Amino acid sequence: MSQRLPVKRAFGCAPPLLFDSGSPGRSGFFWPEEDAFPAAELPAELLRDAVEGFPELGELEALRHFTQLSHLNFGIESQFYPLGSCTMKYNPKVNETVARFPGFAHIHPLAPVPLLQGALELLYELEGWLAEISGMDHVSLQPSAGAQGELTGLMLIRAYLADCGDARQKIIVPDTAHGTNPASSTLCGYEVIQVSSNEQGVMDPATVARVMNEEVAALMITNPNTLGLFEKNIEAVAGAVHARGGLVYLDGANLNALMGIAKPGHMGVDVLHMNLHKTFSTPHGGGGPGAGPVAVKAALRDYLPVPRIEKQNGAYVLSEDHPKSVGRVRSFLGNFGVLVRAYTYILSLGGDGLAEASRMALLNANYIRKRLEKHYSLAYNEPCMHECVFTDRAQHRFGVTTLDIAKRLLDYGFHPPTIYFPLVVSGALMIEPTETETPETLDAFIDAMIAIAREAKENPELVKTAPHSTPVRRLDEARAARKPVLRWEPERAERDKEQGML
Amino acid sequence: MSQRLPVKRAFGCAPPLLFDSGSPGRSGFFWPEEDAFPAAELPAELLRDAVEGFPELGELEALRHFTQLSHLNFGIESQFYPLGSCTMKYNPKVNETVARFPGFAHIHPLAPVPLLQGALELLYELEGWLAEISGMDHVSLQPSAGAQGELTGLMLIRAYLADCGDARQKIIVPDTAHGTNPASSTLCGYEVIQVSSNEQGVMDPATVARVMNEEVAALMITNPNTLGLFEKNIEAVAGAVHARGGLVYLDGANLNALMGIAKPGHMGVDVLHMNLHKTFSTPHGGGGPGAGPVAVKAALRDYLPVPRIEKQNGAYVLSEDHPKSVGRVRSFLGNFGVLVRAYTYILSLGGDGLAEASRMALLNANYIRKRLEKHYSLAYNEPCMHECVFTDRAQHRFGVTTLDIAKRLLDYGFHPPTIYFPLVVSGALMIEPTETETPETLDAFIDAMIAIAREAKENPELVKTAPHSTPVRRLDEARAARKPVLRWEPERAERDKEQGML
Amino acid sequence: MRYTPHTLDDQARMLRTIGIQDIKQLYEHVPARLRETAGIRLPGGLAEVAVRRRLANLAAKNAAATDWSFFLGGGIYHHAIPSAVDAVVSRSEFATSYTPYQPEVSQGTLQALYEFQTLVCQLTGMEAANAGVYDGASAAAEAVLMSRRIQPLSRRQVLVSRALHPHYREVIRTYARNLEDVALQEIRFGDSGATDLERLRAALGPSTMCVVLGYPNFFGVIEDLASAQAACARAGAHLISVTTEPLALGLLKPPGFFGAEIAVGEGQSFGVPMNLGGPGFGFFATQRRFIRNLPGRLVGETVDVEGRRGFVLTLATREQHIRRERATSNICTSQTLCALAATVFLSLMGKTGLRRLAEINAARAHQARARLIREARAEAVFSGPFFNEFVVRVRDLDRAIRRAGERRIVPGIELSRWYPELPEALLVCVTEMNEREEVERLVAALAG
Amino acid sequence: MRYTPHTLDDQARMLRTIGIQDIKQLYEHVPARLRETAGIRLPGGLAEVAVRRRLANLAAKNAAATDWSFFLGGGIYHHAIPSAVDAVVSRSEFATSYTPYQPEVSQGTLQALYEFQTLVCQLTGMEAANAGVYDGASAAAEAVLMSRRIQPLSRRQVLVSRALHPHYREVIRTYARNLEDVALQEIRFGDSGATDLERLRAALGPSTMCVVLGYPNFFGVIEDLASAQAACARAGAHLISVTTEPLALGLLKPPGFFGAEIAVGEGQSFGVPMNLGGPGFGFFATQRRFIRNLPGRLVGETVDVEGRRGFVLTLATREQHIRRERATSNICTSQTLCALAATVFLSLMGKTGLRRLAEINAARAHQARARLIREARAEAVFSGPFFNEFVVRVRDLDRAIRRAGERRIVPGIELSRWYPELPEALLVCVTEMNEREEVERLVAALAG
Ligand SMILES: Cc1ncc(COP(=O)(O)O)c(C=O)c1O
Ligand SMILES: Cc1ncc(COP(=O)(O)O)c(C=O)c1O
Repeated sequence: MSQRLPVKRAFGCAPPLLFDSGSPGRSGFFWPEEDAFPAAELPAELLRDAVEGFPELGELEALRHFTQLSHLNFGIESQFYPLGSCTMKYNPKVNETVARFPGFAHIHPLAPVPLLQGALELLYELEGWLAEISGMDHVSLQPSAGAQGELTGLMLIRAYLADCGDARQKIIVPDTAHGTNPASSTLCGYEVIQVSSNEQGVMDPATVARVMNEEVAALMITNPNTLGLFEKNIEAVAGAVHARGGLVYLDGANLNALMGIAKPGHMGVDVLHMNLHKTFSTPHGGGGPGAGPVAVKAALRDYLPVPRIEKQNGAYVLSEDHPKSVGRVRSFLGNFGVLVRAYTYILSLGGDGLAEASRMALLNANYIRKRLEKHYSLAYNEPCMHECVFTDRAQHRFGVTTLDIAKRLLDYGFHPPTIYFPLVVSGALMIEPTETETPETLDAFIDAMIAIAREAKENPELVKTAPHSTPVRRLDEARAARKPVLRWEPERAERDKEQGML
Repeated sequence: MSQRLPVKRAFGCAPPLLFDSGSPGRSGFFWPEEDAFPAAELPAELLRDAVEGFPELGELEALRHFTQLSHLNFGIESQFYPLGSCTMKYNPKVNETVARFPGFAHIHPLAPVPLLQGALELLYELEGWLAEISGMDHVSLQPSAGAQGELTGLMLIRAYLADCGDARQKIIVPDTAHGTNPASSTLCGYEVIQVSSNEQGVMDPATVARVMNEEVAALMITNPNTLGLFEKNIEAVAGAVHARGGLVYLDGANLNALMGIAKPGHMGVDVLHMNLHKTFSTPHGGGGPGAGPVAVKAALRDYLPVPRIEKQNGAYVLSEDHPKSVGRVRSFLGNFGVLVRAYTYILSLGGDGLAEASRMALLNANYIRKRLEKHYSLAYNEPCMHECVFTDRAQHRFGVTTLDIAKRLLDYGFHPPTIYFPLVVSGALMIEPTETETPETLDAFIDAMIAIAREAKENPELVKTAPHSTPVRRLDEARAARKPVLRWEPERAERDKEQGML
Repeated sequence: MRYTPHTLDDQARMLRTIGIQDIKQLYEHVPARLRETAGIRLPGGLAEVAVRRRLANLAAKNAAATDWSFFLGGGIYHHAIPSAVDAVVSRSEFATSYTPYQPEVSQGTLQALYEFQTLVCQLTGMEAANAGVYDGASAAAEAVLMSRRIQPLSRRQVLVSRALHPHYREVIRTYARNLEDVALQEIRFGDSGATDLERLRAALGPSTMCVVLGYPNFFGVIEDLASAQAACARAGAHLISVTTEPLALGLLKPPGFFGAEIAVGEGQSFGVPMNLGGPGFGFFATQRRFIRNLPGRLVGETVDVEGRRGFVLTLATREQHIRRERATSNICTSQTLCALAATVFLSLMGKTGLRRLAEINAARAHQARARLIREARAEAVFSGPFFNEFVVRVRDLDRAIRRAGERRIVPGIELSRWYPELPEALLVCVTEMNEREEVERLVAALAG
Repeated sequence: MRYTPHTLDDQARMLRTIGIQDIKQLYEHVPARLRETAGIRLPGGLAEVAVRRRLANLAAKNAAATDWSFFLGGGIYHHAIPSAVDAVVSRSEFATSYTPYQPEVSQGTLQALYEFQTLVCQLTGMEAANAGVYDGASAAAEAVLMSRRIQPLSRRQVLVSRALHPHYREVIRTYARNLEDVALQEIRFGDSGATDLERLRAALGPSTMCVVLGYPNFFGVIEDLASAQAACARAGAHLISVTTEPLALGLLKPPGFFGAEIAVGEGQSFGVPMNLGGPGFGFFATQRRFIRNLPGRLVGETVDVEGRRGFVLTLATREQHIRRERATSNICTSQTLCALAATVFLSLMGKTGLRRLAEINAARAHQARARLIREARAEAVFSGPFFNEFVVRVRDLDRAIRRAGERRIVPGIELSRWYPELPEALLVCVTEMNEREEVERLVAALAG
């Protein structure tokens, strides 16, 4: 039982839940002025009793709770975080400073437009910049994240084709695609045709041509794809799709590999989305907020979501009246706070800086690929772009899997790569260093990976039982899913105490 | 040798020194605009070469360095920090917000006074508030910290007596006084007479009367004293000093025990200083900045340092023309940024809130005193104020000392009390919980102390070898002092690497 | 360069290791035609001070609540945010981490989200909640989609209150549009400003999938969820309660109390700045029996190999990265940091504080409405009970708004753009941020 | 109450444990007379929003460099502060910790201070530095006291340059005043604006303890430390170099290069906001042979029981808490967080960045001076070389300053208040924060 008692340590102990802390009647809320105020007469039957089990903490108590929680997290500013497909680059501090200017943080979306000219100017300019960077014609900043960008993009493809009197039912999605691609297709009422990539890990024009027909609305392609490989046949592939009246959707989540190197708009792409919380340095926040603008070619402009920002003799206006538009995809004007950060990032780097960023992202990824290829087997022996994918093939014979390698990396103070994705690679280890990491950091990470490869051979048990130095060790995910416990409840708290789990 | 290798852990590893990081030519500085600018013609012989060995890091690299360092520190928002005599209360976040308003952070002390009216109004009001709280007549906010407040106070006593044609040479200081008291006395050109406190741990009027004579300029007394005891005879003591023409200086570092309970100004005190970084919640910053305002009775007003803030028909002015003043004790107007925080704190609590703070500080200290008295022996069996002092007497027979107890507390995630101070108590453990801690936190701390008392009996080795869970274990302080290494040097870095120390 | 640490020597060394001379070789397999036209025509980068100047100038062209009196609500609310909230969310361990795929080094985010899910349940009176979605509007749309996953094919009629936030209605329409089988129908509101329950009962039938009501609705009016739920239950339809001002749930009986199947809303009011309307977050709660139909992330409790409690993302089999085209939703990156802000905010308010804050809002709003009617010749438009928002008719509204603007007051939101049937109607919101003397000035401005 | 978490039940429970009924019993041993008169006559506390409003109003009554063009130096400088600096110093692990008495849980602060000490040595060209003192002025005074600890009793004459910052001279006087044996003598400056070396040589003698010079001095002029040091060496006096603008040391030969015994200064320029002049920090460096005479905290390297490197406060036997009345100084709480800010700032600038920043300052200042003389009929006052500050004579200065004020420009510091011998003299400072177009406007304003 003793091992069930909370670990005693100087640093890094998990605090009890908010609901198991505090004391009845305690509160961090302090509002003496108001006491005189006459209460509103609301019918008693509308009113609830006090919220059962709600937290009752003081200000320091609450702050300490969350500060202690923060110490249980890895973050980019404390650890190297080479999570593939997530572009965990440095999130510049100046972005945080400007996003907190009262003139951005405390403005209301339904205030009269003349009172929001600075915000609209920023958004208008950002749309233009993203169009220039991606080689597209028009941009909408509405979508809240990449997946919503995908949905929006597919919706406008659907609307466009419908207008052309050419309703179609299917979307072609490569087997290497991110899960959001097929999920968005379904959400948009489409049926998904999965096609597999060729032995070089990319789309084969012939294969696409074979499945392409008049039922297919579009191909969703990711470039570079999730293997970190440039879809070198993309123009031919796009040709095959266009030939049968389909459109080409590009998942631009990996745009960090392309700035100044190749513009999606020149590859035959009709619609794409970008992840500002990847390529454009806005923080991931442990799972958002992000922003997933959609960009289109001129032909699809009228279908972009409303509202749209327009400039009319010097002033910026919001226009809602676009009969062909797919409509509104979220409330108000998108994740403005995120857009301010992305704007600041582009302003800071400039065109050359963005190109440099992509070049260095490629340099870092290829450096890791090169130094590790003798120790881990590559999924594909092709030149990589901004990320490289390895497998656990070489470690398998020692009974060591990708999961074990990932967990062991934690003991070395590194966040693991993305694992078991893309699905086409068994035991994938998808490493995306990004351009903001130094070669010394890459070397330290590589050395750790090499050390783990050695441990896998010499002491597999050590790796299979990792991590050994984290606040909690490997967690029983099956148990969590079998009988889901998704919230605190008074009874449970009691039971856990008895079992000494907290 | 292996144990000399850096600990591998997921969290809490010390980064290499700035000087052992980075890469030649790297920099976080980016200033493209300027490239056109014509350089200044400065005589070449005035110019230095590049600063040898200076850091060369990128922005993320530097940020990660300091973020990792921060994870090696205890702080009030992560741990309970009952450091006696230091008043480690919650440092409110709103103080930090307002201190960063551009109208406070980015104002220049030599700007014309009409451009600084808001700042002067704040300072003027704060002086009045501190006078009201302490029961004194006038306040100067100049001193940078408590010790400089002491020096300033003693200087004005010296100047005052000199004007009275009564130059004196000595200061009486109790044996329980903080080290800054005698040190400030010497710095002010005085000789120190140390007097011992009585068996109840307080000053005895008779003792003071005995050493008091016409050579003595003043008595420096701390109330409550560093034993956490109220100097209940302070009026009689002051009387004895005044009777022989001396003045009474009060070290107000422990004012957190007195607000709304007793005003130093009513105890016969002529001069005192306050530690705004204790009683008034400004952060300690790992050793400053603080602020140590001095307060005086009317008779000493003319001796206060310059500049002084005055209100002349509605406007605030800085007046320097005070011939009797001790002069200027530091540049400009004191630690303004700290004073803004203290002002904000007083405004937030109000008079009643301050009194409540002192009451709760007493409640917390006495609660700990009561619950621990059966497990640790008290230095004095007297009712305590805001802190209580224990000794290691009861643990001594197991060979466990105050130092061991302190280090073992670290393994329980608590910052230790102040140890081995005051000097009159052998193996002192001086515990000041402050009012911002919850009873649950106190209970957890007390339980840890009790557990350690048990460990001292049952497993003394465990305690004597603590801490066991900190990033570094007990450090060799003797070695540090024997051959002081106070800075990085290229050669040493090499040597250490060989010895595997980093 | 700005954030890339590579010196020329670094680059040379790395290229040597890779075994090439020129970095261009890394992408020479990219078709030349693409490479040649890839140049980005944007100005060069700027130093941090220049960047800050540029952004400060843009910010200065907006009217911020710090120098203006806003009586604006309509889905985004100006509430007090304790400094402690930003102190937490700006900690890089929270702000810069990714979705917690590696639980052993993400317990901070995971425990906070578990606490968030619990808080949402407590506020809504529901049994289960997810870790948040994009915003209130997409939460409403996702709720309709979730109902569709649960209800039989025979039920595809969705009844949406016309008193639901216009943006929310539009987003539901946008999402539903691609699903040929879903039919939306709007239900009018009555004189009270609440949804007309007669019309609702009439519209409800065996093909009704769900009913979507605002609680409070867009007019600030508190809907009669008890009757609505009774009607839905009789017809076998789901009741979806949508809240744009979650602070109301500190005071009002929660949707769960009435038996709503799904309760969603926008959480911005809880510690998130207005930010021109984003980012905030959508909250999403339901009954235990439906948890496998929930969209978005779910955090669950479990134990580690040593029996210590820990938290993990769970029921991932609902999600796109496992289920792909069969996922319950496509959501991946959500709004976690905003959900964290709300968790910090709510733990600072606490049981008594949240209630008190809600009371202060209601008190000020009710007082303001009375005074506008009494002293500014404004007319009441609706008779229903309200929380901190209400609708009044102001004669010559445009001039009144202009007058107020000259005094740096935005008196409210004009409704006619969405509701031609409500000319000269103004939606006024009063919160704890509107000082007593601001209300004086509002009354004076509208009185003219 | 505001920050005290105790509920009434908490208090009751605690009182029971203590064994009393009423909290008053805890201080009933305090004389009744004192207790009865202890009431604090201040208004009640305010909610956070009200507090912020009050402070925002006060801040609005000051002219901030964010909306004004300041050409103000004179010991406090307006320099760019990267956002990353505040991100670090606002982390509670740094901001709320105490002086690192428990090294095992303070390695963050200790290593940073060790790095700080190294940076100060590198910048000043000295062998050892402490962890900082209150400010530049008290650093200068402490330097004189340190010289006094080292020099024989026969040497108590202190020669202070009149071109040293007036506040610094005053603080030296204040500190010296209490030590009857120290005699201060002022050395005039010459036409170059530098200390008159002839007069200095004449004043130096067998009783001279030390010479205190500004480098650059208050007029921005770069003193000839080589000659000064030679003269001091000949006379056996210590040379104390005092720098108010440390950025100059990124470009100029450091005091250590010339053999100064002590080099001190104000560090605010390095990442610390102006804050009306405080808090900043004083830096303090000397030669290795003198380390046991240093005031203030010192951090040293050592190893733990496992041989791992760690850092501790060391040579504490110099300090008040051990040595009491025999301590080298009384300093306890210093300015650590500001020293940390400087450490972060300098590691962001780095070797090349600091140099470049210094060059930019010099270039802008030299250009501005030339233009003021050419285009605004300002007269050069001194001929000596300068860094980013210089003195010009402006006819009808008061009117010129008023004119500038109307354009939100503060053109500089009037010197006559400290130097009657310099009528209509203006000390102008130009940094990287003064845009080219600001200089235009300055020239126009002064030209009238
Ligand atoms: C290739 C790819 N596509 C789409 C997405 C979805 O983007 P978001 O998480 O912003 O919805 C991701 C994010 O992980 C991705 O890596
Ligand atoms: C009783 C007492 N007096 C004086 C001081 C000195 O104050 P400061 O550290 O601000 O110089 C302290 C600080 O520890 C103290 O506790």
